[in-house]
Formats: sequence, C-alpha cells, structure tokens
Amino acid sequence: MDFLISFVLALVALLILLQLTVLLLWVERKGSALIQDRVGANRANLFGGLLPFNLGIVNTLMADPLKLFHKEDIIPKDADAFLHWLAPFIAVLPLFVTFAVVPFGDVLVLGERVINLQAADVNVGLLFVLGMVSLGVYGVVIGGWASNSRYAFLGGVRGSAQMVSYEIGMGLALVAVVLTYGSLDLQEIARAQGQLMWGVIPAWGVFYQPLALVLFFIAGIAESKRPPFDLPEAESELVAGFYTEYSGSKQSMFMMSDFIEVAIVAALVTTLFFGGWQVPYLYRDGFHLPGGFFFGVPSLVVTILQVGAFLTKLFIFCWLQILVRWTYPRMRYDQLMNLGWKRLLPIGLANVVVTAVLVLALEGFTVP
Amino acid sequence: MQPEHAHTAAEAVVAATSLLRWIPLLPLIGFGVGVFAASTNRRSLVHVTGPGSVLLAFVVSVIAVSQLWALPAGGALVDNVYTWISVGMLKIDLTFRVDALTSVMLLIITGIGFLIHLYALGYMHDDADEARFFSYLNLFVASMLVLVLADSLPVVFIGWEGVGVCSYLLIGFWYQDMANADAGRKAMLTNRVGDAAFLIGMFMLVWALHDLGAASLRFEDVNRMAPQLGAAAPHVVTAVCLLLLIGATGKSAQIPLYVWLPDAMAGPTPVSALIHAATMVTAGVYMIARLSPLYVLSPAALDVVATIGAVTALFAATMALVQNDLKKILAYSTISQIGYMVLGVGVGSFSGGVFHLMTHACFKALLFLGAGSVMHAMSGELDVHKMGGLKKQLPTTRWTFLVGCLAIAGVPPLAAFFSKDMILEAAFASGHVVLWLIGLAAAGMTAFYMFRAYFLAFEGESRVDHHAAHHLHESPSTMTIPLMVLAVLSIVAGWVGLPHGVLWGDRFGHYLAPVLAPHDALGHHEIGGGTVLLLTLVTTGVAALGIFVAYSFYLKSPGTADRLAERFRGVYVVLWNKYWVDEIYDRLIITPYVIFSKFFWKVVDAMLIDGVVNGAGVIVGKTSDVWRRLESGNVQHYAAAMMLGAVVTCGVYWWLS
Amino acid sequence: MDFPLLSLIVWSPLGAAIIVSLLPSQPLSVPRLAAFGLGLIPFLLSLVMLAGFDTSVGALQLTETVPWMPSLGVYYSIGVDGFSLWLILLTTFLTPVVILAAWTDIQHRVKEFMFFMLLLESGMLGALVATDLFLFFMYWELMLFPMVFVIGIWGGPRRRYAAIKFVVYTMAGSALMMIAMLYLVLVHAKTGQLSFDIVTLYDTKLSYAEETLLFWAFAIAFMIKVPMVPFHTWLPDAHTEAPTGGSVDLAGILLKMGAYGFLRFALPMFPAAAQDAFPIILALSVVGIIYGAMVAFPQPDMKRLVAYSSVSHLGFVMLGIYAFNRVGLTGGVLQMVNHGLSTGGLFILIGFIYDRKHTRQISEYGGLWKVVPIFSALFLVVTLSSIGLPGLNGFVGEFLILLGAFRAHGWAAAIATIGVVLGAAYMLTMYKHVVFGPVTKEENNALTDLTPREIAAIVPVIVMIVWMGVYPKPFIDRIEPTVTVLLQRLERAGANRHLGDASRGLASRDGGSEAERLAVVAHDGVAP
Amino acid sequence: MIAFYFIAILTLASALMVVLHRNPIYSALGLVNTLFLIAVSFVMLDAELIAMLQVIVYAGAIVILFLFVIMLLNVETEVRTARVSRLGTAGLVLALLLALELGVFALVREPSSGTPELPAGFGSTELLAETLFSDGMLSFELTSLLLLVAVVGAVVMARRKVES
Amino acid sequence: MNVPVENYLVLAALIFAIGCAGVLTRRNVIVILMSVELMLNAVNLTFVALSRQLVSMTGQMIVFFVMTVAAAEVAVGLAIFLAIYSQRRTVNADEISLLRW
Repeated sequence: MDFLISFVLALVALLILLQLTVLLLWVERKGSALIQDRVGANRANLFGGLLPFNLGIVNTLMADPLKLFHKEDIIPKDADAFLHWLAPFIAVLPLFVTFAVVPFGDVLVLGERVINLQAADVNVGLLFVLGMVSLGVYGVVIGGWASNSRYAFLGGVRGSAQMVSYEIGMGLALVAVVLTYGSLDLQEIARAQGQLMWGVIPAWGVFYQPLALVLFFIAGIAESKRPPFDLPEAESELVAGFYTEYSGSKQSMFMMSDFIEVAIVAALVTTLFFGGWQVPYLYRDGFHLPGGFFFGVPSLVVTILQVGAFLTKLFIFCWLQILVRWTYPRMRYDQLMNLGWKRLLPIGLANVVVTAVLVLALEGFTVP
Repeated sequence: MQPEHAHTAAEAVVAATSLLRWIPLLPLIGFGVGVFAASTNRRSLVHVTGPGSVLLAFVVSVIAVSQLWALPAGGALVDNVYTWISVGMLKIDLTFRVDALTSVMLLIITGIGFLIHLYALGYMHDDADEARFFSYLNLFVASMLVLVLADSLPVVFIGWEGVGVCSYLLIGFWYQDMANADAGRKAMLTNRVGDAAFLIGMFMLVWALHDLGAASLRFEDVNRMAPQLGAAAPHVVTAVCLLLLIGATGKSAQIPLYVWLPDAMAGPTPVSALIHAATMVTAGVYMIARLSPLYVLSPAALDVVATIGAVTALFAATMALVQNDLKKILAYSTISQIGYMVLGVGVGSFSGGVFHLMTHACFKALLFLGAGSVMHAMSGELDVHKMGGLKKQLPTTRWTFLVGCLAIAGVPPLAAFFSKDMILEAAFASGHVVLWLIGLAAAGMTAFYMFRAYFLAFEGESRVDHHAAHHLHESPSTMTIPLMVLAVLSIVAGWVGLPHGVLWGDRFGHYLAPVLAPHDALGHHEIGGGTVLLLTLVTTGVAALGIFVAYSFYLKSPGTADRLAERFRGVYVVLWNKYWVDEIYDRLIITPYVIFSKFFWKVVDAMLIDGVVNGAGVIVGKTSDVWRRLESGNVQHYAAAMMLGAVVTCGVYWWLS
Repeated sequence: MDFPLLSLIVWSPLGAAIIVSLLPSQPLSVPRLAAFGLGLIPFLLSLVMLAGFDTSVGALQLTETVPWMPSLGVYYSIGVDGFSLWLILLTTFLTPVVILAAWTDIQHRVKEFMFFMLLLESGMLGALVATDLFLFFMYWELMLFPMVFVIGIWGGPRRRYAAIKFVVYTMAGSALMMIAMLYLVLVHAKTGQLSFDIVTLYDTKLSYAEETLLFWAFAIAFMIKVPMVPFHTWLPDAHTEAPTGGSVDLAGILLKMGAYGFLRFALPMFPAAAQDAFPIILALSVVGIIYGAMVAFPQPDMKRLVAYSSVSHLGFVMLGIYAFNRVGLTGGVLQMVNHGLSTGGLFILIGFIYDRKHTRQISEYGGLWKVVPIFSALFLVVTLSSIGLPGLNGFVGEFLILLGAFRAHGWAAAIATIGVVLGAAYMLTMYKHVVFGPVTKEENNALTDLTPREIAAIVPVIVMIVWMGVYPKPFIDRIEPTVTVLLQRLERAGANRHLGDASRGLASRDGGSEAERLAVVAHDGVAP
Repeated sequence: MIAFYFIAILTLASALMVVLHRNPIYSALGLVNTLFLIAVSFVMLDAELIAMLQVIVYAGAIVILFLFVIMLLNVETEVRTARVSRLGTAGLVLALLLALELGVFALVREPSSGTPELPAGFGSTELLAETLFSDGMLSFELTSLLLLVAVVGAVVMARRKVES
Repeated sequence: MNVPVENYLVLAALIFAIGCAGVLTRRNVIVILMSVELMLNAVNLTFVALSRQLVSMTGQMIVFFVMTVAAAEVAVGLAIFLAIYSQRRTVNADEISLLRW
C-alpha cells in the first residue's frame, strides 16, 4: 500500500513536471509572440479548421513533441557515439529526480491515512536539489565535447564554467534560507512559512530573505542557461552551443531539460520564498483570519486549495522567467563571470553572515 | 705574619715596620712618572724623578739599615704589606724583610744604582727616548729591590722575573736595530729557561715542606725547616738546590746559560753597568746565599755549584782574552767574576761570595761606566784596536779605569784582592784544590785581559781614525763624578773584609754570619795563617804576572800577541769564536725546535687533523651525492616509495598481529 | 634572594639585543651607542651580584627556581658559585669593552652585529648560571649560533669555512652530550623522580661502566670546546676569520665553557670515572700546552698565533683542574679569567692595528714602536701578562696550576713548565717582529696611534690585568670555597687515588684526605 | 544485500574505468560515476548528509573542474607504450599486494556481530554539526583557512599562466 | 538493510588499490590526480562504514574534512598543472621533474 502511494505520488510529480514542460513550450512560443507583438504558433489545427475556433494550444501540445520525436537522429562523423548518445539523458534524468523532493501540498487525508504530498521525503532535500542540479552540468559538458564540433565544444566549456560558478551563488542564497528556517527539508520549510509575522504577514521567505530571493532567482536563471545567461547556447555566436550537433529526440530532450529547469527554479522559488503550497491564513481546519475570524473548511478542499495555490505560484514564476528571457539581451562572458564571482558571491556571503548574526541575536527570528 | 713566628725562625729580634715598602715603591713611582713623561714627552721631568727616586730610595734604605744596626746582631726589619696569594695551606705574603744580607744588597742597588742614574743623565742626554730609558731603569731598580727585600721565594720570583723583563727592555732599548731586539729576546728566553727550573724547584720545596707540615716558602721557614727536610728527604734537598741553581745560572749568566750576557752589551752602557754587572746578574749568588742553610745540607749540590762557578770563571776568562770589543771583554769578565762568587758560595764561603759580589759591583760598575765614557768620547767606537793613547784626552776616565783594572786584577789593597782571596782561600780550605787552581788561572787571565784592554785603549800611540779623533773629549761631570766615587769605592770596598787576625779582621763575614749558614757547615778544616799568607802571595803573584804579560805583549813589544795567535792558531780560533757555543745551541736546540714547530703546524695540524676533519666533510658530500640520485623528481617514483612503505608497514603489522 | 638579580643579569642583554634590533640602523652611531649603553647594564648588575656574593659559602648562591616544564622535570633553575662568579663578571665586563673596541671595526650591518653580540652575551651568561641540564644545554646552543653568525657574516675571507667548521665541531660534541644527558636523566628517572637539576643528578646511582661512558660523552663535548688537542683545529680558523669582537668573546668566554663544563658537570656528576680518565686528559693537556706553544711559534698570522697560544693556555687550565687538589683547581679557575683578560686584550689590540692596516700578517709590520708608541706599550703589557710575568695576572694562575699539578703529577707539571718558556718564545718573537726593529714597510709610517676611544676600550682590561696580578686574593677567596665543595665530592667518590705518591703517603699518614686536610689548612693559613 | 553487491560491482567497474581508460574524459566520467555510487553507499550507510555533500562537492565541483581543465588543455589520449614500464609493473604488483593485505585485514578479524541499531537522527545534519563544532572545531577552522589559502594559491598559479 | 561492515571495507580496499594502481601506472598527471581522488574516497567509505559500525559521528566528521581538503587539493593541483602546461606543454608525470636532484 505504501509503495503504491509513493508510486502514485511520484507519478503525480512526474506528470506535473512533464505537463508543465510541454505547456511551457507552447507558452514560450505564444508568450514570445505576445511580447514581440505577433500572432505566434497558429498553424497546427484539428479537423482542418472545421471548428470555428482555433485549438492552437492543443495542437501545439500534441504537434511539437510528435514532430520532434519523429525527426532523424543524426550522429556527426568522428563524434564519440556513446557519449553523444549519453549526454541528453545525463542532462534530463537528474532533473526529473529533483522534482521528487518538492512538496506540492501539505497532506491528503484519506480516512485514517495521512499522506504527505511529496514524492520523496528526503530530510536533506535542499542539498539533494543542489546535488542533482549540479549533476545537470554533465549533460552540457559531455554533449559539447562528444559531438566533436568547435561550437559544441565551446558551448560545453562555457556551460561547465558558468554552472559551476553560479552554483555557488545559488548555494549561498539557500544557506541563508536554511539558516532562517533551520531545516533542509523542503516540506518543513514550506510548513514553517505557514506562520504569521506580527500576526498579519505570512512568514514567507520573500519577507525574511528578499536578498536571497533575488540572488537565487538570478543564479537559477543562470543555472538553467537561459537568457540573459545563455552563453552556452548563444545562437548568434555558437549556432546552438553545446547541442548544435543534436537533432530529433535528443535535441528535444535537451530542450525539455531546459524547460524542466525553468519549472524547477520556479518550484524552488515558490517553495522557499513564497510559502510553497501555503495559502495565507488557510490551515488544515480552515481559514484563521487575523482578528480571530474563522471559516471551517473540509480538509479535502483545503488540500485541493493548497495544491492549486502551489500550481498557480509555479505558473507565475515560470511566466516571470519567460518574460525575463524575452526581455533582456545576452551578457558578455566576462560580464557573466564578474556578476557571478564579484557580485553574487560577496553579496551572498554578506547575506549569510548578516542572517547568521541576526539568528543568533534575536532568537525569535528563526520561524519554527 | 706573626713576630713570634720569626722568633722561632732565626733567634733574633724582628722589628715590624712599614718603612721598607717605600724602598721599592719610590722607584716604582719614578717609573710611573717616567711613563707619564714618556707618553707626553716631558723629558725634563725624568731628569729629576729618574735619579731622584733612586736617591730617595737610597736614603730610605740607609735609614732602614741604620735601624737594623740599632737591633742586636742577627735582627731584621719586617714590613708585611699584604697577603698576595692565599690558597688553602699556601699563603704567600707580600712581605719585605731587611736583614744583614739584604742590607748589603740594598745599599749596593740603591747606592750604585743612584750613581749610575746620575751617570746616565749625562750619557743619555741627547737621546730622544730618555724618558722611556729612565722609566725602565726605575722599574728595574724597583724590581731588583723587591727581589732582595722579598722574604719568600715567590716574592723573590716577582723581582727575579721583573728584572729579567727590564733587562729585556733595556737591552732592546734601541729597538730600531733588530740585533738589539734579538739580544733582548735572547736574554729573556735564556732567563726563562732558568726561571722554569726555579719554579719547579720552588714547587718541590713547598710540597716537601708541606709534607713536614709547614707549607711555606718564607726564607726563615725554609731555613728553619731545612735540617728536618735534609733528614727526611735528602734527595729532595739536592734536587731543589740543583733546580734553583739552574735558575741562578740563568740569571747570573753561568754555564750553561751564560750566552745571553755578551749579547746583552747591546744595551746602553749604564744598563750594562747597573744590570749586567752590578746588580741583576748577581741575583743568583744572592739567592744561593740566602738559601745557604738549605744548600749546606747537600754537599753534592754545593760541589756542583762550586764546579760550575770555577769552570765558568775560567771559561769566560779565556774567551775574554781575545775579545776586541771593550764591552764584550767586560761582559766576559763579569761572567768570570760571577763565576768566582758562585765558586765562593759553592765552597761554602757564602760571605766570601757576597763580599766579592759587593766589591765586584763597585769596580765592575766603574769599569763599565769608564767604557761608556770612552764610548761616549769615541762616538760609539768600542774596538780596542781602534783606540790607544786615550789617556791624553780622557784623563779622568783613564785614571778611574786604571783603578778599576787594578781592583779587578786583585792588586792589594784594592777591593778584589780581599774578596777574591777569601774565595780562593775557602776553595783551597774546603779541599777543592782543583777548583782552587782553576780559580787561580782565571785570576791570572783576568789580570791579563783587563790590562790588555787598558793598554790597548789608553796607553801606546793612538789608532783612532780621524773623524772620530777630532771630537775626542772628556765626558761631562755628571759622568765623571760617578766614576770617581766608584773608583774610591773600588779601592776601599775591600777593607771591610780583611783576613783573620789582620787588623779588624773579617767584619763583613761577622756581620753576615747570623744570616748565612755557618762557615764550617761543611766541616772543612780551618787553615792556618801561614797558609793563608802563602795563598795570598800566590794569587797576588799570578795577578802581577798577568799584568806583566799584558804589558809586555801590548805595550813593550806590540805584535807579540799576533805572533802568539799565529803560533797557536787553533786555540785562537776556538777562543775567538767563543767555543762556538752559540752555534752549538743554535744547532742543537733552536733549529730543531723551529723545524718541529713547522712540522707540527704544516703536517700534523694542517694535514693530519684538518685532513680528518675536512675528509669527514668530503665523505658526507660524496655519499649524499650518491643518495641524491634517488630524488628522480618523478612524482610517481616517490609515490611508489610511499606505497612500498605502506605495503611493508601493513605486512609487518599483519605479521605481528 | 627574592629579587631575581641573576635572571636580570642573564636576561638584560637579551632585552638590550631586542631594543637595539628595534632601533633605526642609521646613523651607525645609534646602534653603537645603544649597544654600549645597554651593555653596561648587565655589568653594573653583576657588580651588585658580586657585592651580594657570600664569600664563605661554596655552594650555589642567589639561586632561582621556576617550573618550566615540570612534567619533564625541567626547571628554570639558576645559581652562581665560585666557578661561575668571575666568568660571569668577565662576560659582562668584556661585552661593553668589545662593543667599544669594535666601534669602527664593523662598518656594515652594525645593528645586526650589536644584536648578535648582546644575544651572545645573554647565551653565555645563561650557560654560566644554568643549574638545570636542560637549561644549560639550551644556552649552550644559544651561545653557539650568534657566534656562528658573527663569524659567518662579519668574518674574514674564509669565514664560511671557519663558521661551518666551528658549528660542526661543536655540534658533534653537543650531540654526544645531549645523548648522555638524556641517558643520565632516564637512569635517574628510575628512582621515580624525573629531573634535570644537576644537584639532584649528582647523586644518580650509576654503574661504573655507565659512568665512564657518560663521562666521556660529556668530556668530549667539553674538550672540543676547550679546545684540547686534537680537537683544536676549529679554533685557529674561527679566531682568524672572526671579527675582533667575535675573537674576543670567543677567547674570552666561549673557550672557558669547556673547562667550566668540566667543573660544573663532568667532574661532579661522574667523579670516579672523571678521575680514572686522568691519564688521557692529563696527557692531552700537557701535549696541548707544548704542542700549542710550538705550533704558535712559526705562525705568520697574529691572530692564528694567539689562537694557538689559547690552546696552550687552556691546556694549563685543564692541567690545573686535573690536579684534583685545591691549589690546582683554584689556579685553573683563576687562569680562565686571566686568559680571558689577556688573550681578549691581545685580540682587541690586534683588532686595532688590523683596522689601520687591514692585515694580520706579522711580516707586514715591524718597528711599530716608532710609529705607534702607545699601542706598542699597551701591547707589551698584555703580551707580558700572556706569558705570565709575575705581578701581572697570568702568573698567579700558572703558578697555582703548576704548583697543584706538581703535587698530583710531578712529571706532567715539570713538562708543562717548559710551556712557560715556549710561551715566552712565541709571544716575544711576535712582539719583536711587530714592534721592534726598523720600520720595514713604508706605509706603516702612516699608521696613527690609538684614539681615545680605543684607549678607553683597552685600558680597563689592562687595569684588571695588573690588579689581578698584584692583588689576586679577593678573586681567589671567592673561588676557593667552591673548590673545597667540589673536592669533597670527588673525595667521597674516592678522589686522589691517582694522585702522586707524596699525597698518597700523606693521606696514609694523617689519615685525612687531600681535600679535607686542605680544608683544615685553609682556615689557619700556614699549617704549623 | 543484493543491492550492495550490485552497487559494489558497479563502483569497482567505474573505478577501473577511471584507471584503465586511455581517454581522460572517460576517466573523469568513470570518476564521477564512482563517486556517485559511493554516495549511494553512503546513503545505504545512513549518512545522507555526507552523501549529498559527496555529490555536491565531488560530482558538482571537483570533477567538473577536472573536465574543465582537461578540455582547456584538451589533452590528447595517452599513447600506450608497447611494453608496460617497470614502474607500471611495480605499481600493479604493489597495488595488488595492498589490496590483498587490506582485504585480509578486513576479513581475518572475527566477523562483526551484525550492524548495530542506530539511535534516532544518526547521520542527521544536527548531529554532524554538533560533532563538527564541538570535537572538530579547531580542525574546522583550520580547514577553512586551508581553503582560503588554496583559493589564493590556485588563483596565483592560474595568473602566472596568463602572464607567461 | 544489514550489510556486514567487512564488505564495505573490502570494497574500500579494492577501490583504494585501484587508485594506487592508477597513481603508479598512468602518465597523465590529471588522471593521477583522479586516482588520488579515488583513494581518498575509498578512505571516506571506510570511515563512513566504520562510523556506522561504531555508531559515532566522528567518522563522518572526518569525511567532511577529507572532502574539503580534497577540494582544495584539486583546485591547487589543477592550477599547478595549468601553470606547468603553459610552461612545458605537457602533463606527463615522467616529463615533469622540476625537483630533480
């Protein structure tokens, strides 16, 4: 039974992730169109346009993957076939696993059974996330190297350097958060954000660690190699960077990994800084508004509300990233490095130190 | 030091006084002033302090001696200054003591010393380093006084070495000439050899006495303990006596250590007169006399002493025969005369020795000063063959010199007549007939060479070269006055010690008797007056003969000497080369020493020892050169080594567990 | 003594060194004056110590003990007795003199030089006062390295060689000594008490074999330092290459450490073995006396000559110590101080003349009296003191040593006495060639006589030389009680079983031992 | 148990790959693989935190560094010399011996009496932190210092390269 | 799961040995460094296994330090290799012998 439940949970998480990626594929296309003031993807259609309204979204959802997976898989001459094949998987797999530790809800109460809405309850979840994300680099590097092409190679080198660098900023941001909430378990962190600050404001990370939020967000975007940090795959310089030599399903896997990273970053931002599945004032038995007002709500509804809240926040931050992607120009490599090492790192350190001091100074600061 | 102590020592009255310390102190002050004057060259200062300090010392000595005479016979004045060294049983006080013997020496040193200082005023007048000269001279007088005033052997040794250094400095006074410096060094080193023996003698003595319970080197203790010592350890006594004798031969220029004295003539003449004739060189005799109670316990030692004395007397005399350098002649004669003194003490006539010491001091000083005066006149020329007929230009010098010659030749009634006779008589009486004969021969030679010198220098026609001739002049009064005084002394000095029965007899002997060992300590038979008279006639005759021969050789028929020299070529050469003693010493001692030193230095030190040391270094270098190769610089080799270590370690561990 | 006077004496030079090192090095007068001024402090302090020194006691005085590493039984324990008293004073006395003398000798790195000299002083003082083996060993090494630097940095052309030779020689000895030291301590630890305190270690029970081995381990270390033939060849090189200051301290104090080590450690800790070792050590000292004197004779280099003369003189010291009787030992201790003064003086004067001519070759000089009379006169005095002229310090020591040695080993003393003659031989020869004769070298006429500063530096030494010659009693009085104590120690361990027949016969006669009888005699001067 | 052997064999295989593969890139991949698997073993040994650190530090940083350098220098694959060098053989022998010995060590001793029951929260962050900041305080500080030095040193080294 | 500690120890031993072999046989310094990492990890494994066995966190603590040190080591080491490579154009251990004699 337990096994079944955890299987289900894992499945749910996986579904959320996959749906999200595919969705993001469409959102990005339509979104970019929207930002660039054009129509965007509107050709694919069911029933040859018999229907009065355009089901572009559905089509896109179906069509793009289909198209990609049917394309021929080209392995360039002199490439290291094995690694060339291996790279995309290395790129994708860790990311899938990552999502498993992200809680998408509080608990689901079925009869006497209380199910923790989290695929894998790792008590060092945050580190787990970091570790997996860092593994993602290999895909880039190996892919870049294996395809035996200058562009790809340069992309790989860039990628490795960039991601190693920004992991540090990211890590520091997280350290601050961990200090604040005193736990590495994402679920606990999420729960901790349920309390209120001065009885009114929800104890979300954004209020406690605004700086960390900024750092994390920037570092996150850099980690996911998206503009303005898309040096490894800079079209205008390196054709398509590390996956220049890829096509078909493998390329799609790289793209997927790209979107999954977006999703993960969004999920982490949500969980760490915006209360995760938390709905302000909503608790397992219902709403406790400031001032003692109380509306009882059945726990199932509560759960649904929370999951809904989580997904909403998730979407919002994904959309935010897409906005950033289509808004900012690409940085120069040295600018990238400078930002990573000379801005984020010191700021992050300072943030950690200040946080630590405060934590020691005023005990009450730590939430739980 | 406690008076009753002294009572037991010599049954005599001992009066403590603090007067004596001034006797050596005054010249010492003079020395200090002299140093000051020399370093700031105020020459005029030493003109006063130089002789002045000695004069004062003389005055004080006279006072002291008069106090001594006030005491009953055999008394002594004692001035205990302070304790010099005191370790355990050994306690050496710096104590001055004046008894009969010392008083004689005192008067000689200060008196004649003063005269010579006076003389030096004139002699050194135009020498730039006058101040230094007088300071040295004062220092010498001071040390000499310490020597004679000392009441214990170590303190004697202070003076003993002090005078040695002074003579070293004064011989090398004109340091510009390396020869003088060499002479000085020679003197010092030769003396040192004697001093070493002297030290060992002291050590033996002190420990021997120590075993008798009285570890002291004070003379009265030594002399008091002497009989016990002689009973307990006769061989020790002999050894001590002989060792001290060696010391004496060094200081008093006896065989075998006489070689330094002739060279010592390199010093200024007043120095030769004071140090190398009147005072220092007689220290040995003084010392033996001082320890006479000890010496008489060892007839063997005394025989050695006597023999050395006699042989030296003859030996030196023979060498003096052929010398042409006036001062050299005097030097050898000094050696020979001291030989007499040693002979005297050797045959047990201690008073005789001291008597001759006194008289000799007078006439030898006179002779040297005369020679100096001649030198002064001849602008440094000393070769008697380049003189002649000086009596016209240097009347005073001539007369005084003549007196000196007569005195030394033993012409009655001058000084040496009595003293020399006393010694020879003692020698004869003690049964050493051989020694007596030797002495006799020496006496004859003495008369001969002295008059040879006199005739060659003052009589006959002048052989003076011209540029020296035209400024021949009599010396200034500061020089002549001392000459006259000394001349008078040389005449009268002997009268204090007439033979027995003659007038007042041997006052001198009586005066010294309480201090010295009894004359018959050796138990030699007293000889009758007739014999004495006979002996006296013989000696006088010999002396006269000597004078006559000299006269006939060098005045009546000049050239005889040369003919003789031709005839007895061999003998002449041997004498002329002074028996090659210097050369022999050089070959036997000095050269080997230098060779060995160089050998030790260059071979043993540089090659052997340093060879080993550096060799060790080289070996280390070579070995490490080999091991070094292990440092291949290849990391993996090092890693392999580590690994091997790990494997072995684990293996061993496993083996053990 | 509550007031840690001794510590103050030991540490003040160190403080001085530090202060000097902090001062600006320019102008040169700053470090010079500072070092001189500060160097006087320990001297004055040691005068206070002298005043407070109890003449009647032979044991250690003014002792201080502070736990240092109690777990290892290591204590900072110091004290002074008759052996170290005068050496301490000599050290504190010579240092300012040396600084004054080396005023112009050292022209570059003056500050560092002064620093090292003061450090050296501190080390030497420490080694002299230390009564804890560990502490002593520490100072023993601390003493070594400043000297090495002084030689190696300010030395002559072959300074590297000399310095390394010096180090290797000494370290070789030190290594042995350390091993022996540890062994001794461990043996003593069997009694359940771990201690480095020498007074405690005196009573360690050792088998005779152990004792002999340990003694030789210590002895060789000290023999190298003394130095005794054949361990002496470092000395001439070190002396020749070292700057004036170095040579003076080396001859003045460092060499004494060897003999001092014998007195303080080797003899009292291993009495029986020490006495059974007498044939070798005695032979070596006598050989040293003669050999040193002979090798000194043909030396062309003044400093080398003086260096070998040191070998000879130190031979005398060892001879005196090995007389194992009051007179000899006292003379030995006294002779250490004498040698320090006279040889130190010689080096200072040679340094002066070297400053002017920049050569130490005897042949380069000659007829100096005409040019530099004051120098020559002072040189004369020091030379005479070195050859042991009565009335100057050298004699007193030699006299007592030979006297004592003659009692114990007549022939040895007799041979050694020849050394007195040979000593005169080489010293006077050198003096003759340097000072007498005509001025052979033209440029020597340009030499200038001593400056007031130089005179001020050398005169104190000469004053001491004369004083110790004329009135040595106060010095002896303070040495003697300690000698008595040592003798009684040796006595209990069956001393003078090797002494001369005379003493054995005598011991049998009045039953008393040498030491005791001498002790008795000591009180009433001349024994009746 | 099966899981262990599975993991163990994989680990050894990838370790061998590190050593045997001529291509540094593959070696690096083998390394990261080994490390990851070791991390898994850590998890199996209830040392989750360590496991995570292992992944982050080694996989995430160190090996990436390796790869980066390899690519930067783009080191060509080693030419395998015809015969194995003396050093090589020696190395192999030594390695075998060592393995033998160590293995023997592990096995000769009497087998461990099962795996002990662990107290709650063993291997948790809190516990490790406590140990770290109580027993290991000094070492911790020193290590931090070491890291700083290492950073500086690395930078300096790299700089020199740039200049020359 | 109850795997006896010996298994881990043996595993560690084998990994360690493999590391040794790598260090000794490979020429490429980078690979050598990797092999060193292998050895370190073998040790880590031992530590963790034993800390599990002895129920003491110390082992894990040490592992923590080992990692840190390893990181530092690699950073410096690689930097050195870069420097050397820029000088000598090689990363072969047997061609780099700066400390020779």
